[in-house]
Amino acid sequence: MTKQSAQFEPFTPKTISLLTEQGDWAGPFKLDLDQATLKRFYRDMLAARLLDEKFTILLRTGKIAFVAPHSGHEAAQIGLAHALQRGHDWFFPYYRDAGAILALGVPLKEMFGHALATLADPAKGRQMPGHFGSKSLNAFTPASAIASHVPPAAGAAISMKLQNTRQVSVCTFGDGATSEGDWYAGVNIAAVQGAPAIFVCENNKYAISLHYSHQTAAASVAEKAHAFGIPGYRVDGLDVLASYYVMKDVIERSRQGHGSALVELEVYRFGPHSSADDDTRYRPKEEVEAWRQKDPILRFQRFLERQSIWTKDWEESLRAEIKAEQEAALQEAISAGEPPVEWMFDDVFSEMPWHLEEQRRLVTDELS
Amino acid sequence: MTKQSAQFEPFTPKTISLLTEQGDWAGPFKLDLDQATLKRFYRDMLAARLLDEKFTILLRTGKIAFVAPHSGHEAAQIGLAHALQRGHDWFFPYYRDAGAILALGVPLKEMFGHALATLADPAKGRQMPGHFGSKSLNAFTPASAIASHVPPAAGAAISMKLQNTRQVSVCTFGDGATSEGDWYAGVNIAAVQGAPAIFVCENNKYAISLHYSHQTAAASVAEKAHAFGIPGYRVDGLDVLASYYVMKDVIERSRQGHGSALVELEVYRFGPHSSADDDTRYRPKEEVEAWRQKDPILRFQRFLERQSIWTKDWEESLRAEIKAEQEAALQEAISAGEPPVEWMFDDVFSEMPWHLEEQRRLVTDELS
Amino acid sequence: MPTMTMVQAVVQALDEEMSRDNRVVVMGEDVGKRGGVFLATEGLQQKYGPDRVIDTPLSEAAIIGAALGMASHGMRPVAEVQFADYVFPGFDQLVSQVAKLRYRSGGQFTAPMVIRMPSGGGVRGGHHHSQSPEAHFAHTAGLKVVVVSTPYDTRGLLKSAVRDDNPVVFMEPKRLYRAIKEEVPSQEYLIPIGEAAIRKEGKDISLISYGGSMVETQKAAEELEGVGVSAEVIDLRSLMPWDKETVLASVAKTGRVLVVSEAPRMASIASEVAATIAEEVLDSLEAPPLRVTGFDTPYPYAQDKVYMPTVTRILNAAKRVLDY
Amino acid sequence: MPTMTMVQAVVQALDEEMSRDNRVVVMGEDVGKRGGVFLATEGLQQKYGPDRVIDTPLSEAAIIGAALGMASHGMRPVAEVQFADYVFPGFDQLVSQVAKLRYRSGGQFTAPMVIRMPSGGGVRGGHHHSQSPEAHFAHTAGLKVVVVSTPYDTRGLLKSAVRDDNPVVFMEPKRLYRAIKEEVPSQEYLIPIGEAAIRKEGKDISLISYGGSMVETQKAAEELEGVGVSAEVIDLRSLMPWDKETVLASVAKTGRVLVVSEAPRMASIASEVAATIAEEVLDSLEAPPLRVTGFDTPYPYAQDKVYMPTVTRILNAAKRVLDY
Ligand SMILES: Cc1ncc(C[n+]2csc(CCOP(=O)(O)OP(=O)(O)O)c2C)c(N)n1
Ligand SMILES: Cc1ncc(C[n+]2csc(CCOP(=O)(O)OP(=O)(O)O)c2C)c(N)n1
Ligand SMILES: [Mg+2]
Ligand SMILES: [Mg+2]
Repeated sequence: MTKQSAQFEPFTPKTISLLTEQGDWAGPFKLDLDQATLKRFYRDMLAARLLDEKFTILLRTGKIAFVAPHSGHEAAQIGLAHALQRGHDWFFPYYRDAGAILALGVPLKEMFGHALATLADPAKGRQMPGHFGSKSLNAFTPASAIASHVPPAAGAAISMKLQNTRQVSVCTFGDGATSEGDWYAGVNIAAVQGAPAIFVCENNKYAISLHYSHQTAAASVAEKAHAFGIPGYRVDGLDVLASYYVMKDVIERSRQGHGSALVELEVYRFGPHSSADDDTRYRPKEEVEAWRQKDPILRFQRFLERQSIWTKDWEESLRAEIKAEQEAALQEAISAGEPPVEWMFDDVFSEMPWHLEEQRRLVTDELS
Repeated sequence: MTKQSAQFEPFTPKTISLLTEQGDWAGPFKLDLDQATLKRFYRDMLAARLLDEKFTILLRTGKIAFVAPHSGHEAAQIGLAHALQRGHDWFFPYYRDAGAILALGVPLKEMFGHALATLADPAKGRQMPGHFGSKSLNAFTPASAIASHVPPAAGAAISMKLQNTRQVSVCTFGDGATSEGDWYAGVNIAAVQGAPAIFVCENNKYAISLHYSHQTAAASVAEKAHAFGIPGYRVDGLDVLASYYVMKDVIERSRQGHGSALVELEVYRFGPHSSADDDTRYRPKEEVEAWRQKDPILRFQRFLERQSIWTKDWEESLRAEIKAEQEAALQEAISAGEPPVEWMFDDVFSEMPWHLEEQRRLVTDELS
Repeated sequence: MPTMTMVQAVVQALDEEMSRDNRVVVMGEDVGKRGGVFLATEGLQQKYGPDRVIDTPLSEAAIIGAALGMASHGMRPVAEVQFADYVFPGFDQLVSQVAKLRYRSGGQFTAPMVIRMPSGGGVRGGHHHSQSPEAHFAHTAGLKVVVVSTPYDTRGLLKSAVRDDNPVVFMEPKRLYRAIKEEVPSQEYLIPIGEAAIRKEGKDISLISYGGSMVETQKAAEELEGVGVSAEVIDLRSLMPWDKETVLASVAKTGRVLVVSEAPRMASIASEVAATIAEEVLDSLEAPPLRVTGFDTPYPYAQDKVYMPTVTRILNAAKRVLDY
Repeated sequence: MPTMTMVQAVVQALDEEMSRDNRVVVMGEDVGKRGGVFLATEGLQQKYGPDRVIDTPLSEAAIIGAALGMASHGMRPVAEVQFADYVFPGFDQLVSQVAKLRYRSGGQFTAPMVIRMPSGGGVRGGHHHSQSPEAHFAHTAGLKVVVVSTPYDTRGLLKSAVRDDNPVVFMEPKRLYRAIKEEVPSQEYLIPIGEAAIRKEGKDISLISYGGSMVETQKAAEELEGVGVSAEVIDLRSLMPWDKETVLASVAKTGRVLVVSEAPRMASIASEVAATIAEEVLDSLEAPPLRVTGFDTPYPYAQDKVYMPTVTRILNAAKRVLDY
């Protein structure tokens, strides 16, 4: 039997929530976060939302080619990012995790550099926007292939266990990802090895156009944990405090050697799947509108307001501050310049074999 | 909510069993099989066991190159084979299913033909022994790649549903197979489509050397059904009547449109994994001995004896009859002759493209 | 005659085949309600219902494997893999199950199915929305492989693929989906799998290509024409089987040849064609058969357009061959 | 000097590397308690314990993917895929994750890992215990590929693979596991990846091969010697990168060449080598570069020995080339 988390039961019939929709604390324990932390959560959620908006503007003006908006996922992403020990634990994000990546501490300049594929991208412009990674923050650079990062996340956790590093490996993905064979194979090996891996589903009910009800007949992602003999938690992912506390608890449980876990954060994506998508083809406008009423930022704002932390003035200065930061970072990212064409031949291997030298020469000849 | 089978509850804490080890009926309902059927079950179990022995002899004498013995799986295999409507339902076997294939009605001559790769093999000697298939009996020719037949089994079931054929698709595999991603992906698509697919694990506790406890942390295969929102049944696979009745029930449930199911038949393999294996490297002799005491054929024999069906004389005449049949079929299979070498170029496609014509010519030139 | 784009030709071909034969079903991620992420199945679910245009879970193994099960059970599934790059989670189904079913069963079971996939680069898709994995398919015995380059061919070849009794991997270069509009007959027509098309006759050099690179290859041929070089342009269209006869006849005539493809070079279709040319018509060659290919790197995002053979790169190679 | 078989050389190399560097771990199906189905990891779990020789669940995706996670986290995993044929369920991990990690992260994350697998035919293994999928690996940018043919090479190359900072697919022709016993030094040694070995010098014809087919290729060379033909025999050993220099130098010298491999022909390593030869040393060729390969069929059980290039088939091709 795997030990369960301290405060939360797995497989609860009801979704775990700590804040009511009106923003009242409804947790079974006393809230123990200080004001600075609460403000940080709020700021990070807001910054994530504004980053989404900024990306959308850059997209419309043709500066970037692609974005996968995360609006609606902020509470989940910021909650989980703060539950990690940053720079110590490892994070295996997916393409819709810009909010989590930001809250983890990846510099905005790098994020814009990545989106614009300039030299400010630590990944040298190798991938499409939305594939943020950072070695210094142990954020594993994602691949686009859905769920393909799950076995590697399991492997990192196995390494942590073997080397007794007291780290954990946190891996996020969407509801659609849970249908891939690699998802299952990855979770299974972590679970049977008792590795400190936490698999986190940001369940926004859709995989592009496919509704969850056509993805699987399992009533919840959380209960898929039964297939692995690990605990599964179903959490209100529009509630930043529930997301944070459950993740914190589950992470500590894993860190202390009690193995893997599966957490489902129930969210909703407010925007289209990506800038290439037209979600009106498959989602009724009213459905989207109804979810927008449950905006995770507004819910937390109401809570902070009741705690006399949030004021209109603070909100305004915060927004101005974030926007200024963004603008400055964007300019820095742009002025870093573009990666040289010949760089496309680097990093295939640690050294360059003859055939890549030849192919590089072909390109330099062509360009000269 | 998926409808469950009529007589058996899914997810029972205890394994479903109908016969005690002493051979007493312990079912919660009245046994309704006639004497001829009971005798048929016994005969098929015995024939399966003797086939295993015959293969082993052929192996020792160098006549065949490989065998994956099924001894210990007979009750499970014969029970499930009789629960199918033969020639109507589809069966997706794996390499350890010679007993089921035999009980399904595949002629012994074809089975020996396959094992010896003679012209008596309807598959023209294309694969290793143990890969029996039969179009006329809807037994899908297996590939060796573990669990790779699970998505096809799901697909056949989807086709049955779409075409409303009132068939079911029964797919067997070992405990090890349940760790493959394709296994999960296949069960999931059948389940969400509500297709009449029954996935049957012959759990013999080992995947070659790996004990089940290292395969997955799930306490049972049956409970992996939770991941798909379908019922899971855990059955004593050393009990032919439990195997038969549960399978019959689950098959009828699926046939009536109530979707997919997962059945775990708990068995033990008495022999090595295959003729290439040395199981003493990983299994204590005492463990094997203890399981051999629970021989499924003996258990059923005791039952039949109490019903005054089994007698020593009958056993002896049965054995003689089966052996004679085997010997005759074997001779027929041998005298069918070997497939011509050039046949290796047929059936890659429905017609032969130029490059295979060329390659065939190379071989005929070489041999002439 | 109506004009249509390649993506419309896909819809048209599927529509025609679905109405001709009710065993034909379309399945894949987002193919139904959404009409496909490229709209290559637009309107089909409305017309034929969710039982014939099936939105599947997100699993290529499930899609390809289930399609095989359906095919062996009597249907004619046309499975879509959303991007060719995403065939890999379903690659075991393709290699171990689909490609070998007819062979391993001695012809008892068959797999009449199509696996459609948008392929190739040039759309700023980075590593995982730009690859050209056709060599993986062609190297796997038992799969037919088609890569189209025009709307006309798309309609005719896709219909042939649907009617073929073998599994056909059908690749649609996504950068061409809306790039070309072409007149197509209002009546239906079929184009046989296995036949190349001579896009332009010529006598000085043969340019052999297929798929997306046909665009740059044809442009290069035009530029060569401008400097007095008569290039013969061949579109392979089918890679398995490929039309050796047409290729060798052309090379025998011109004595000079480039094989152009945006797929990585190592162990590629281009290598196969070049090796076969060297093997069979060596004495006709007046210069080495050169390959102009994608590079042996993952597909880079920042250098999206540089990765694929450019017109300049094709012309540079042509110059080497012509000056030899 | 001790003598050892190829399978013993594998054990020896792993043992040496594990004792040298405790980041090296071995993992896979049945590698621990069972010592591997071919006993290529025999005794290692007893010596290093279950944390360094890990019996994994039956999932190649889990094995390859978890090895990647371990490698990126600082370990040096040596993963075993039980048969090369079973790499396909893990192929997406290899193509989408392992091969591209260094590249996609701009060099931030790396994958120093080895994926070992017994490959090739000749053991009556049928479709799924006989394949030679090296072209799939070499075609995938980011993977190094080694195929060994002798115990000596196996030890030296496997050790280099373990120390390499890149993912290395390491293929061991299973029919050679116990076929050859060879003297090997008692001291450790390394053989660099990327260098071919000239097994026999000669001047009339170059026979280029690797892996299992080295056996028949060398036999053919001996027979040729018997009829007065001096064949140079080259063992590629590494396929990515392969040793173009050595191959071209040989062909430039002999003017005649066969490329021999038991893998299917279409878009194969043999095609790559032949195409490169035609491209780079056309004028040295006195006859077409011929490929003698496995057939483009699934690997048949009944014709197990006929599928692979036989000595006769190699000699027939040599005759064609020599008589040209
Ligand atoms: C293996 C693979 N198949 C298909 C795709 C195309 N694709 C990109 S995102 C997506 C849907 C993912 O849905 P989900 O996992 O729920 O995440 P969400 O986008 O909703 O956050 C699909 C099908 C892919 N990236 N990888
Ligand atoms: C994809 C794949 N990987 C590995 C193997 C090698 N292999 C053959 S049987 C086997 C164990 C299967 O165990 P299980 O599923 O429990 O079936 P059992 O043999 O016990 O009946 C393995 C690993 C294979 N056939 N296919
Ligand atoms: Mg989703
Ligand atoms: Mg087993």
